Amino acid sequence: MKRLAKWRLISLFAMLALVLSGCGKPYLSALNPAGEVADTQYDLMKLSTYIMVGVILVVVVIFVLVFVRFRRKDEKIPKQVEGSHRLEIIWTTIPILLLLILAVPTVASTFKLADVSPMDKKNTKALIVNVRSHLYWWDFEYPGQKIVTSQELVVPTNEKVYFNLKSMDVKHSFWIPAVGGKIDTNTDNANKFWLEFDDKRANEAGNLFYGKCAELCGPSHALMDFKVKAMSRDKFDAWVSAMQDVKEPQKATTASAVKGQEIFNQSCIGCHAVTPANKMPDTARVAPNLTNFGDRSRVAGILDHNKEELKNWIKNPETYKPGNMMTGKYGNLTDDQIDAVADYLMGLKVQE
Amino acid sequence: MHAEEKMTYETWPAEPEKSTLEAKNKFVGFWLFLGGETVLFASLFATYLALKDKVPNTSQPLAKDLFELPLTFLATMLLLTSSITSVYAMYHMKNFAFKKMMLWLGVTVLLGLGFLGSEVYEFTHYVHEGHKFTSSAFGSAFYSLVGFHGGHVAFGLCWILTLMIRNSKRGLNLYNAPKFYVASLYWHFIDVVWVFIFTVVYLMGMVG
Amino acid sequence: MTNQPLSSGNPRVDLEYRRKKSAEEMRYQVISFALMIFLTLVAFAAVAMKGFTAWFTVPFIILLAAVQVVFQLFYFMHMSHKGHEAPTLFLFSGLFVGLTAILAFSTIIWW
Amino acid sequence: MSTIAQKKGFGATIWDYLTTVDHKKIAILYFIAGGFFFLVGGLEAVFIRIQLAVPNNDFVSAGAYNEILTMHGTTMIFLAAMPLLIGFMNAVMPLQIGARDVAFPFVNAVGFWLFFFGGIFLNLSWFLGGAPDAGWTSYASLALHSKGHGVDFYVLGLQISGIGTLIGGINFLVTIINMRAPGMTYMRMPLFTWTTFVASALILFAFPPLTVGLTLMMFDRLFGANFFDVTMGGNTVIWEHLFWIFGHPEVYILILPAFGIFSEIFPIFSRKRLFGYSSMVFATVLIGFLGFMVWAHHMFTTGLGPVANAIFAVATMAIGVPTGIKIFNWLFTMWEGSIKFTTPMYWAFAFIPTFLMGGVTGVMLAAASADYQYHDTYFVVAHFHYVIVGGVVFGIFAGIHLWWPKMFGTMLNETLGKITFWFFFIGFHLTFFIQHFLGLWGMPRRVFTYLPGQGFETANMISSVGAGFMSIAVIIMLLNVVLTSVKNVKVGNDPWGDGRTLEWAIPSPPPFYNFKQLPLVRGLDAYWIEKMEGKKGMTPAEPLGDIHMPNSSFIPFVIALGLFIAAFGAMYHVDKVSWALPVMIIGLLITFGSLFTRSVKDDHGFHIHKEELQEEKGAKA
Ligand code: HEA
Ligand code: HEA
Ligand code: HEC
Ligand code: CUA
Ligand SMILES: [Cu+2]
Repeated sequence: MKRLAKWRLISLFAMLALVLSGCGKPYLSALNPAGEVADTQYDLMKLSTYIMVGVILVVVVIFVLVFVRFRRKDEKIPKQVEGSHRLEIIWTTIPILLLLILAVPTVASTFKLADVSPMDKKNTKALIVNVRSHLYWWDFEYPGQKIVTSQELVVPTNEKVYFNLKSMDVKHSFWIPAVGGKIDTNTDNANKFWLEFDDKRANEAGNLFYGKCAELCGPSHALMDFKVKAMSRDKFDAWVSAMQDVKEPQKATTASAVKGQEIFNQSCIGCHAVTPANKMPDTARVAPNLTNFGDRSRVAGILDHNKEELKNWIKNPETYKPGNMMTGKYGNLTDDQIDAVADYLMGLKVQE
Repeated sequence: MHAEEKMTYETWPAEPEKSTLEAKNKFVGFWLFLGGETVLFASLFATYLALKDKVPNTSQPLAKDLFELPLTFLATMLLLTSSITSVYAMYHMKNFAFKKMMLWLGVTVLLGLGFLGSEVYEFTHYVHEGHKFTSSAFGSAFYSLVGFHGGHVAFGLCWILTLMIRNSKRGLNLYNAPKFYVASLYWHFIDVVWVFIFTVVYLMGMVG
Repeated sequence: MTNQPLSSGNPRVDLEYRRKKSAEEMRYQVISFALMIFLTLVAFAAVAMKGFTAWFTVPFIILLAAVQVVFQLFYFMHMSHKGHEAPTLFLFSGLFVGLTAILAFSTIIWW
Repeated sequence: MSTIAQKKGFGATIWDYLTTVDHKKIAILYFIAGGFFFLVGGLEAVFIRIQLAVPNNDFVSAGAYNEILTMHGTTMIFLAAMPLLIGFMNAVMPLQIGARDVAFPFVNAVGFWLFFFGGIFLNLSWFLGGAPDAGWTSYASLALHSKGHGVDFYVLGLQISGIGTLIGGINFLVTIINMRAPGMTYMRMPLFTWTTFVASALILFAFPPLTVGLTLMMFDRLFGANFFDVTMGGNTVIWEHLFWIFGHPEVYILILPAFGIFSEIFPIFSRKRLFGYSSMVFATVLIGFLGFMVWAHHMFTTGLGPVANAIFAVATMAIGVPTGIKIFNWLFTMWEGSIKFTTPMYWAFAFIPTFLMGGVTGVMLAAASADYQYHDTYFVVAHFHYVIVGGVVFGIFAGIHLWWPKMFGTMLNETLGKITFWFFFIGFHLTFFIQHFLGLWGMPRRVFTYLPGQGFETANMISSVGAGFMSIAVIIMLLNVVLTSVKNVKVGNDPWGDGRTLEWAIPSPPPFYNFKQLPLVRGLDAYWIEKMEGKKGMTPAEPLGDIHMPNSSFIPFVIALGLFIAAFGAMYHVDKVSWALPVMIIGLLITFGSLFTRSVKDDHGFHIHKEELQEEKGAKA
């Protein structure tokens, strides 16, 4: 009985080891670090894992010895040992030493990751992004570039990007596992931190990282995903100027899209902006900015980016994101109208 | 030993509050409770300090606009004095002088009532100035901390009064002596908290 | 579990001794009360005289409050008497926990 | 006495339990209620695992999932684990120190009924418009945003049961301080008593911050206050601090008594005294102390700044040291011992590697900058189930098997016990080991579903299968309880044969006055010492005399009932319904009225006379 269970356990762990060698998806997994912050954290994770495996080994060796050697064989009463000072000193000091080995890099990296001093310098060249979290969607403002986008963060690689994060309703948490640990977006005041996106490893991950909300924030907390497009500085600059060029809402081209734009201007524009300028304060931006909606890779952060899914979303957002803030705010649209709006929205692109 | 046995001055023990197992338990248990209350009040103090002067708009009064020395001083004197009077009561309790004990407890209750009265007056005054429980985080924190203390005072008064009425005919015995003692401990603790309230809330509030 | 404190065998002597003891203690308590009132007056005065900076006044009045509370605890609540080991331990532990919380709330709740 | 109880009718037995102030019966009440809530919480866990077994599942809706999740955490921590442990404290600690009851039997009953009514109140939310859905941590911004009365149920229910726990804690402390048998010095107390002592102290200091936090939340939600409303100057981080100042010590409130149980089991079944007794005591106290200085490790990502994060990180790691001392002392208790693998020993033995894994991942979490990755992911879920289930639940199972004969006079079936163990053990590791990796692969916790294609499918399925195994184990365990109660084979004082502490020196179940004569304690493991000298029982420390016992009372039930009623009034008060305020006032009047009755009506208890005790002696032998 006991043997059997042991074997089962061993084979189970062997199987797990196989699964683990996968390390998860490169665009999502913290075990596939793709930037300086994630690297630092990964190193610390590895260091602590080694220490812990060491500790576990020591305990398990004693444990197994106890198991095989000291089972009851006769009715003798063993010697009643009170304790041992030497042993006690050993198992007090060694853990202290191990913890010191862990504590030093922990403290060092904690300070390193919290260093946002370039943000506060006047006329800083550093790229700053103001992240505003809303119930189930993300707003990204580039104050230096004077543009706003939503749901998909666009960043240059191989440089530090600084973030200024705040929530507009309830607490959320901003997390891009492959690029670095999370930080909460509080309702009270802004948090700051930085991330760095490594060019080569971004490429390997398909230049599209998955981001998640990591703080319970209501029914659709599970669906509050966002995406990160990491690109070289040149491409990023090109994107910025393409965005900045959109001064007026883009004109629809096809007939259907023209009709869609009309409907949009009636029903939707009250909440959704289609120009990127950050003229409004963050509190007034109540819905995702759709300027470059056609360039996105997901609808509402979770659905595949195609016209069908877009139509589904507009038709009934509630089925896809329970409790979202769009449901019921724009009257009833007929299927034709929805089709037209979808045509319009799919055409909103700033890049070729 | 039977707790309700009639005692005389001669048989009355030196520490009537700890002379039976029940009494000892009550004594230790109540002190532990005060340890917990310390944390309770500390949490309220901490909250108050974090929310002091946090108001939604500038039209609302801040600590330095609200508090006034004379009223706080009056309240403080009333409560501090009630502390020494309850010490007197316990002094007479230990000397098996029931009447005197009751007298001093009575004085304590009166002083406590005076304190409560001044607090009620103060609160209504603030409400008129726009400093309400619901008007700001500052208001919520202020009334919670000071009001919670006031609630303790009120509870303490009821407690002492109940004890006095219940035992007015019976005189002292080893069953009720610990009760009186514990109630007086409670009263002192309320005083201790007040010392911090007048310092941290009122005086520091006026300093700015 | 019976009354056995301070017994010399002779009840009369005991009683007198006890009487004197508690009278003496009462005297101490009156003195400490006077001191407490005095400390309170000083604290109020420090605030009433607008001359000092807050950097001086605040720590000063907190110190006064702390001293006063020591009087309360040790004289009025008899915490220095024997038989108060557990109360002392637990009161100070509570104070420790409470002060940690206050420290945290006045430093790392930062806005 | 026990024979008299058996002859009573069903109604009389119920009344007996409703009015009891006997710590052993209160313990049984705690077991019944805590066990019931464990099943409820377990069922909720099973729902969680069913929902997460496959991606995009719609077994439950998003909103319902959050309710289940919240209630699972809240129920398990406050209404299952803690009450079950308090049950052990009630059942065993007074016996271990040689006391006839706890210091305040009446208050003990009040504590139970408050916990019970608080728990019932919380769970009634399921039927009255929806359960709380803001997580067991109920962070303020979400809690204030939450519609309906769910969070109000959380706030009021926990407040009521929290008061019960608090007075329970004070009661145990006083019992241990004042009521130890002659010769039972602090350093001769069994470790379970020590951990009860320290855990009770933690309760005493940890619950007030929770009380305050809940009060502020109640004021905000029900009475228009603005503690957490940012637009009115409020601050949500205050809640986080208050909650965790309570919340971290809480996890040690859970684990320390479990450590105590294991510290009884290893010596008994190794036939060896506890290795390093004084360092075990020291480590227990140190863990309790450090437990109050680390709470912010739950808030590393809140943005407290690097200084605070670094300080709390290092302080947190420090707790690994005293815990390590304990682990090694247990191992060396068994070293050169004569180990018998009974069911309690199975659980205790398996606890060591299991808890160890949870402990070391705890230290990994303590590394603040790395915790930015782990925080709020399944890695944390794995960590705390390893320590809570692998530590606390294993401890509870171990304790139940160990002390069942003492409490009920009959043994649980060993074979069924071992089957339970294997199912639970395997299921447990299946469920939670893989969750470490889910977290690292990027799966946040508290998600009602996950999308396909992110690599989470297989692992979640494995995890859900494991939960199935655990369910089977729990059902077998229930079966065991039923079967053995039906058989009811009576056992003697020391059914395991190797009992060391005082509880094994008296009959199983003990008479309602526990000790006819208080025993004289001559050292650590008092009963063992006597046995080794060839004696049958303890040497009495006093001549046979009258025993003073407290009267039963229905007042404790009424006190708690009053608050239960008042809570409804307070909650519906915001809906502006006309009956709310009167109901609240009536409830409070009931509570304070019964308190008043209690304080003016003298209750001196009764005496069992010497003669009766002598008679019983004849009857028993
Ligand atoms: C019984 C409950 C219990 C116990 C005992 C512990 C024990 C520990 N916990 Fe855990 N913890 C929880 C219950 C518990 N925890 C819960 C419920 C949560 C989540 C709450 C929520 O968010 O919902 C949590 C979350 C949690 C976090 C926050 C994670 C996050 O949300 O980001 C952290 C971070 O530091 C942490 C750390 C620790 C540490 C360091 C210990 C230590 O006490 C462990 C010490 C033990 C050992 C280390 C093993 C034995 C030691 C040796 C063999 C010696 C040698 C060892 C070394 C040198 C390392 N825990
Ligand atoms: C004491 C504490 C405790 C215990 C024992 C458990 C036990 C279990 N827990 Fe839980 N858990 C928590 C405390 C606990 N948990 C906390 C605090 C949270 C965080 C909540 C939050 O985020 O707010 C959490 C969260 C949590 C999650 C994460 C959910 C999420 O983040 O979305 C999961 C997921 O797998 C989970 C699973 C389980 C499982 C499978 C068990 C199993 O061990 C359960 C085993 C028990 C059974 C299987 C019982 C079976 C019962 C029956 C079969 C009924 C039979 C009925 C009758 C006969 C009437 N728990
Ligand atoms: C209350 C204001 C409001 C109105 C009116 C509104 N929306 Fe939305 N919309 C939102 C919000 C809020 C979201 C984000 C939902 C989420 O992800 O939780 C959203 C999301 C979207 C998205 C997905 C955005 C993305 O970046 O992936 C699209 C597309 C969209 N809305 C289209 C429309 C259309 C078309 C209309 C009009 C017919 C409309 N919305 C009307 C509030 C509104
Ligand atoms: Cu936003 Cu979770
Ligand atoms: Cu913790």
